[in-house]
Amino acid sequence: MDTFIVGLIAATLRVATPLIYGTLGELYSERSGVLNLGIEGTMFFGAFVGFAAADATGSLWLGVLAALLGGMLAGLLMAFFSVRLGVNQHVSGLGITLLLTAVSLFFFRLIYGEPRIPPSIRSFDQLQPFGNLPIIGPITTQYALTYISFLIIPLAWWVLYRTNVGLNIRAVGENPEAADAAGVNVYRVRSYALMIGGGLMAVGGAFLSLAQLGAFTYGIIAGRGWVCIALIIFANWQPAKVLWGALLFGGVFALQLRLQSTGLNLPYETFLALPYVVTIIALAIAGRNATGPAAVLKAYKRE
Amino acid sequence: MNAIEMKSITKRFGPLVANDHIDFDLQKGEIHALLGENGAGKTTLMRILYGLYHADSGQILVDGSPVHITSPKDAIGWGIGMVSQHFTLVSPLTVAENVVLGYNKGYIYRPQEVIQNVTKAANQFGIDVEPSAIIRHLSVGERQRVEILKALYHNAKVLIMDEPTAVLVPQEVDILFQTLERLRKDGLSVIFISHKLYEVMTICDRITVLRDGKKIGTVLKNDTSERELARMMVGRETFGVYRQGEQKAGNPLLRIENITAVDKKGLTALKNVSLNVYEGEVLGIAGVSGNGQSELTQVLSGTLKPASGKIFIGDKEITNASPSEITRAGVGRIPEDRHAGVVGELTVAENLALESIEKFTRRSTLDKRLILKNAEQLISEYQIKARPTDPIRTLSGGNMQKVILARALSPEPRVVIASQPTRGLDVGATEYVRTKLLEQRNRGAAVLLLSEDLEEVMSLSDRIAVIYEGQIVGIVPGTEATEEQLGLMMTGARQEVKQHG
Amino acid sequence: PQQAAAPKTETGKVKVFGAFATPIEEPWDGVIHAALQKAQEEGKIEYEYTENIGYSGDMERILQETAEQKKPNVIFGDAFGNEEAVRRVAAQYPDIAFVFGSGLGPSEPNVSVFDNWIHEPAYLAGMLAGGLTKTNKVGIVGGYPVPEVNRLANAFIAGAKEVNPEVQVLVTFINSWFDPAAAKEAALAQIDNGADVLYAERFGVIEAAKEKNLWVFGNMSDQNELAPDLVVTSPVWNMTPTVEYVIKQVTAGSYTAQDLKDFSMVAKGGASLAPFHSTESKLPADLVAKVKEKEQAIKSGLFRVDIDERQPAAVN
Amino acid sequence: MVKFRIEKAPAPLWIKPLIPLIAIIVTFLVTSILVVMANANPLEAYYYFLLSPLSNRVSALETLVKATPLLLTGASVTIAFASGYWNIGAEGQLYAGAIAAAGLGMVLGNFPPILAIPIMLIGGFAAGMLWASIPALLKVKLAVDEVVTTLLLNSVILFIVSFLLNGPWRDPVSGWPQSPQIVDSAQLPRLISRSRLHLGFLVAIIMILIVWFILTRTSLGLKMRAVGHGQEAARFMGVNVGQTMLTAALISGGIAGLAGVTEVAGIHFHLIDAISPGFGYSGIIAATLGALNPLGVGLAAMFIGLIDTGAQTVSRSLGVPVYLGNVVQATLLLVTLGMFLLQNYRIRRD
Ligand SMILES: Nc1ncnc2c1ncn2[C@@H]1O[C@H](COP(=O)(O)OP(=O)(O)OP(=O)(O)O)[C@@H](O)[C@H]1O
Ligand SMILES: Nc1ncnc2c1ncn2[C@@H]1O[C@H](COP(=O)(O)OP(=O)(O)OP(=O)(O)O)[C@@H](O)[C@H]1O
Ligand SMILES: [Mg+2]
Ligand SMILES: [Mg+2]
Repeated sequence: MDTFIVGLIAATLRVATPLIYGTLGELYSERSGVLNLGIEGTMFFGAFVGFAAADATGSLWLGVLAALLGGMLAGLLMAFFSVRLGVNQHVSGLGITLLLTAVSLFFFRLIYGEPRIPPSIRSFDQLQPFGNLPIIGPITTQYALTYISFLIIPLAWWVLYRTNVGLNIRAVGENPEAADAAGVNVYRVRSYALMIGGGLMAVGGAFLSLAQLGAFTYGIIAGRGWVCIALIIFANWQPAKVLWGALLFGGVFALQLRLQSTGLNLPYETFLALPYVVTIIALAIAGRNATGPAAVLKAYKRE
Repeated sequence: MNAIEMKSITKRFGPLVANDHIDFDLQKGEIHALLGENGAGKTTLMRILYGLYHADSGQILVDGSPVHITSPKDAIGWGIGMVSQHFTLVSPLTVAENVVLGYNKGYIYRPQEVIQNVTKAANQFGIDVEPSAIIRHLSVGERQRVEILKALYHNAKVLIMDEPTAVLVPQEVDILFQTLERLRKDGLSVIFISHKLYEVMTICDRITVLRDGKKIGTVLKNDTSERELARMMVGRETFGVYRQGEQKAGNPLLRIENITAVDKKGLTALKNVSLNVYEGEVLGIAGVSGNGQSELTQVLSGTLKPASGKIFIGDKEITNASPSEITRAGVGRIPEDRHAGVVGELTVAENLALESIEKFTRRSTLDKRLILKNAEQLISEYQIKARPTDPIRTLSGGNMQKVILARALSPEPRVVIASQPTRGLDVGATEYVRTKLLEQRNRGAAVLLLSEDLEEVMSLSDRIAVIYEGQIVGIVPGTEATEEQLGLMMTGARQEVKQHG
Repeated sequence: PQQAAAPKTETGKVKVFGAFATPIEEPWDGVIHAALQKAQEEGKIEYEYTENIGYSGDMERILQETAEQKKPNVIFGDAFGNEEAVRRVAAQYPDIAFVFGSGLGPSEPNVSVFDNWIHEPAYLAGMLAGGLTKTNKVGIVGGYPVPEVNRLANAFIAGAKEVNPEVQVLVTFINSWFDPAAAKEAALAQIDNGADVLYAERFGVIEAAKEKNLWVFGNMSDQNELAPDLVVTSPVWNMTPTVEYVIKQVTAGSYTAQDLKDFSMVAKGGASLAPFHSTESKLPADLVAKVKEKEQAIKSGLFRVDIDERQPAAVN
Repeated sequence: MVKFRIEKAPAPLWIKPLIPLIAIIVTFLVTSILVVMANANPLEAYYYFLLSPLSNRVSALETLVKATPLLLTGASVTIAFASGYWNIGAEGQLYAGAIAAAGLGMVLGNFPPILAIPIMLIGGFAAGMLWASIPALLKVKLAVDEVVTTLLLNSVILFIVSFLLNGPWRDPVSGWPQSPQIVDSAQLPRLISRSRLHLGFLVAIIMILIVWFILTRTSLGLKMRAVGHGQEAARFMGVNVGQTMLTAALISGGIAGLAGVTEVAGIHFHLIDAISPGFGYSGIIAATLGALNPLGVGLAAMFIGLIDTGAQTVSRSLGVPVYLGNVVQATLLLVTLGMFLLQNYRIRRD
């Protein structure tokens, strides 16, 4: 295999990593019945909190932990509005994206002033489990967080299908009235799901600031949260399929950059638009079968 | 000792007092009926007991000791289970998952183990369900059994059943009653809500009657009669409504020719259905729910396209016509689910106007005055308790049904399609609706009546067709039909097809 | 026609206002802001600014409000994406000097323009890159192929070719002004394609070089601290000469609309190559000498770097 | 322990008119913490936020300028949401309108303004409709969820804009990714001299009134509301649900497209990729804050315009990070929404 393919595969895995976290996070939110459009802001918040904490403590893993907690807090906030108060989910999600983005930037300014070059820290090193072996070596040279993201996919499946919390999440996402009547606390389960989801999203953001870049800047998420919203449909709300969606998007993204650098000049916009268009086409083909959890977008309120 | 005691329960919704200092007690091992007209407060009282509502004041005692029930979880903890009018099952999950939901111990969920446990419980309680089946694929009766099993699995000592028979056919009702009898022997106490007095008289030991949120009294079955119960419920004597006089031979106004239709899941729901409904007759369609009645109404209402076949109103073909074309052709429709026949957020006046909106539109602008005038007129004509500007969702079931009747019948349609017109209505409202339907017949309209209530079909229909698995298995004259014969046909025993008239 | 009046503030200092479309973390506006801050610290001006004005119509309002309420002597800012707004407001306030970064020319009576003209140090960086590459492949990752970026890239390419005619220069545009993760991926793609020296027109590229331990060039400001052992140097833009010149003119009452391009070039100290810091010892001495010589030639006007604003090919 | 619970019952009547006021006060209390952290005086900050934009003619009119696209996207979202069509795509439809305006604006040089401007408006409306028709048809014909398709198409059209601006439409004068300036005759005239208030504002007000009229006074509007509140019932009553929803979606797209026209032809005179800082999303906010009542939506749009205008003044005057404006806006949105819901509830002690 030549270096082009090897490099492409390695890059695909890297680009896919934040998307896997983000999409799994959104999956938990939606499976519990909440469309969380706060994802873009939550990822941004995670990138910031992770960076600031790592910078302050000198420990990257504390940074990841801080992002996780920050994301759970963001999920809790979403839960307060969309679940507790039952505010329209689009609006509360967009509001939370707006709020978290602004809050992150506000505190970034307070802490770091107006730096000429973005503040940076020494980022995570990549793991090299296979050293410099040909092909397999460069492909497996990845950040620990990338490895973890791949492990989280089966874990996410397991939690959803093999734990009682997961059973409750699936139930409240489909029929909250029924779950409530069965003695499941809908508000609490949804809040948990949103917190798990928020935590995952934020770690996805922290991957960018702590591993990929070792720095925090204002454009760091650049719409990746919205991509996750697309991927979740592509994945048909199944954890395993999240992987394929994220790899497809990551692959297309990495490919267009790589083709550019070989001098093959294609209109890059076509490439970048591809995952969105593919998702829409997939939706059109799947049609009514591709409907998500039945209770998504419906606030639950016990009369 | 009393399994449950509710003392002086009061619940207000805004200005409305839904439960007014109600005392209620349930003895161990009894089946206790809760009776009352629509809106009397039965469901409200039970939702309080099950923790879905909070009483404004009053006390609940379980086994003699006062308890606080603030959520279904608490109620389940006190051994109370509830099977509501509208099922509360998660349809993409399995039976077993639904049964254990909210009650599975520990953190880990082991599907195989859960299925085993539920199978064991189903056998123990003698309830016939398949634990690994997905709810979505079950019939109404099966779903209700899942609900019961769920309550029992949660160690219910008290089972609340809110209008459980409203959705069942006679055979299923029998099975339900047998199950309840057996469970009662094992010590279960049951609160049974129904509008059907004969059911109450069949299965219950004691009966509590509510009216307008107040308790009228509790009586022993053996000391009372259907007539007395009816009087307690509505405060006056009631009489059944029966068709009078024989059907005049007339022209077929509704002709259904070889209709075949496919339902939402892609299964064939109607197979070569052919029917004629004549001027001045009521043709009743009896059948176990889910045998194609819904699809037949939908096809006739224009909300489902048939795969083949033809439909005529008089000489006009309306196969594949839209709902508005069908109403314009002279069809009045009463939908099986009244909530699906009105838009809750819109006002009474708007709901009355929408179906024939052209009449109320001048150069695509609404004639608001005409819409209001129309509503006021129908409200007084049909004795609807509502104002034209009330959102229709605030109306009681009976009043909502009257609005639908007014809308369907006021244009004096040639054909009336009435589907479950009295489902869930109380005695008074039921009487009113049936009278109105017979008025249509007597005026010369062709009335197609679909009902799962055999008593209703038998007392109103000139002819009775029985539908089974999407096919008409027989038609019998109303004067000759017996409950046994119809019941047999409804379970598939085939009859010679006789066309009368 | 000379319009702008001499400053009349209480302190006698020139009153300057900064109006920036982006947050000032953005390197381009950051350079202007830094120079103005420096002037303020040195006591030469009074300075206030607004950032993140965006491109959706706020620039005009803010300039107008500022002109009405603050009555500054000079307004600095960037007009990219807001050209008409700036010029429209400027026309209404002929007494105020409008000094804006712009790809267009000055407008009478009071709009002066400047731009970053660091193609000269970019050429020098190109020479270094051409000399340092072992694989004979170097890479540039840029934002959008706009003239400002194209001329840097083209100068860099020319510089590299001068010392190493064999060299191949890869150019990737990420088509965003700010997506560091994408920039890093683009750089990694170039590295996989053989590039062993990179020019980081955008933020994110240095991170890739750091990961692969490769020589890299910063851009716009001295970015050595991002990777002290690897950032050879950076073509640096310095707005101080422009700011000082404008202040002098305004103070003297002789301000006119003009193209301030020269003040952003090497000869007047507006552009330079950042110090090598700790990397110098690791660079081939003859290469460094050659570059220093060329730098002198540029300063003294003996060598002119071509300004080529056409979009460079992906492989040169 | 004393436990509180929320119960459905209308809050006392006097609360209603106070809700916006309480929301503003709560927001300011919450965000004051941030202001204090940034070493500024909260009272001063809120003076700049709310009052300074209204303190002089220029900035008061600027508030209306800022409100113009929000009025349009708010109206757009309102008609869609009222019909049960969750159009999250006003942002993309705005760009479709902007593309049309930029394209037409390059070629309308021979037409007098009296023709050129209507052509621009119609063209932008049509382009918005066209872009909105993709998810709308998918919804109506194939039952594809519109929330996601409209959201995704917002990203797709940005790629189209980027393609145009980096390719065929790149401004030959500056070389920057922006379209050439539109001709003078296609530019929207100013309504008031020495201000930027342009014809687009009138268009926006008219669209708000039209949406109000459609929804409350026409049979189409009644059908839309019926579909919005109960599709099945509406279908039963003879409403053509697909057609009604499609109509709503297309009108919604068209109005959002007009917002693109007003920004290109009234403010920028170029197409740039940053022409909207999220007007489409703010439109959702305005529509929701206005409770889908067009007149309320109008007020909400103006209020958002006010805060937007004030935000920069705060940061400039007090040296608070400029992002405070966004924090306040987002907080206000969330608090107000919470308040709106709370007005249907009472808090009781158990
Ligand atoms: N959530 C609610 N909000 C307002 N009013 C309610 C609510 N629930 C019930 N009501 C009112 O309380 C009264 C009692 O209703 P309830 O549902 O208990 O009657 P019911 O006896 O069960 O009637 P039905 O026989 O129709 O089922 C009715 O007038 C009803 O309108
Ligand atoms: N949000 C509400 N506001 C006011 N009243 C309500 C509300 N929700 C329900 N109700 C009342 O609840 C009653 C409906 O209860 P229920 O569901 O038992 O009706 P029903 O007529 O028995 O219908 P069905 O049995 O067919 O479902 C109505 O009388 C209505 O007044
Ligand atoms: Mg009831
Ligand atoms: Mg009922």
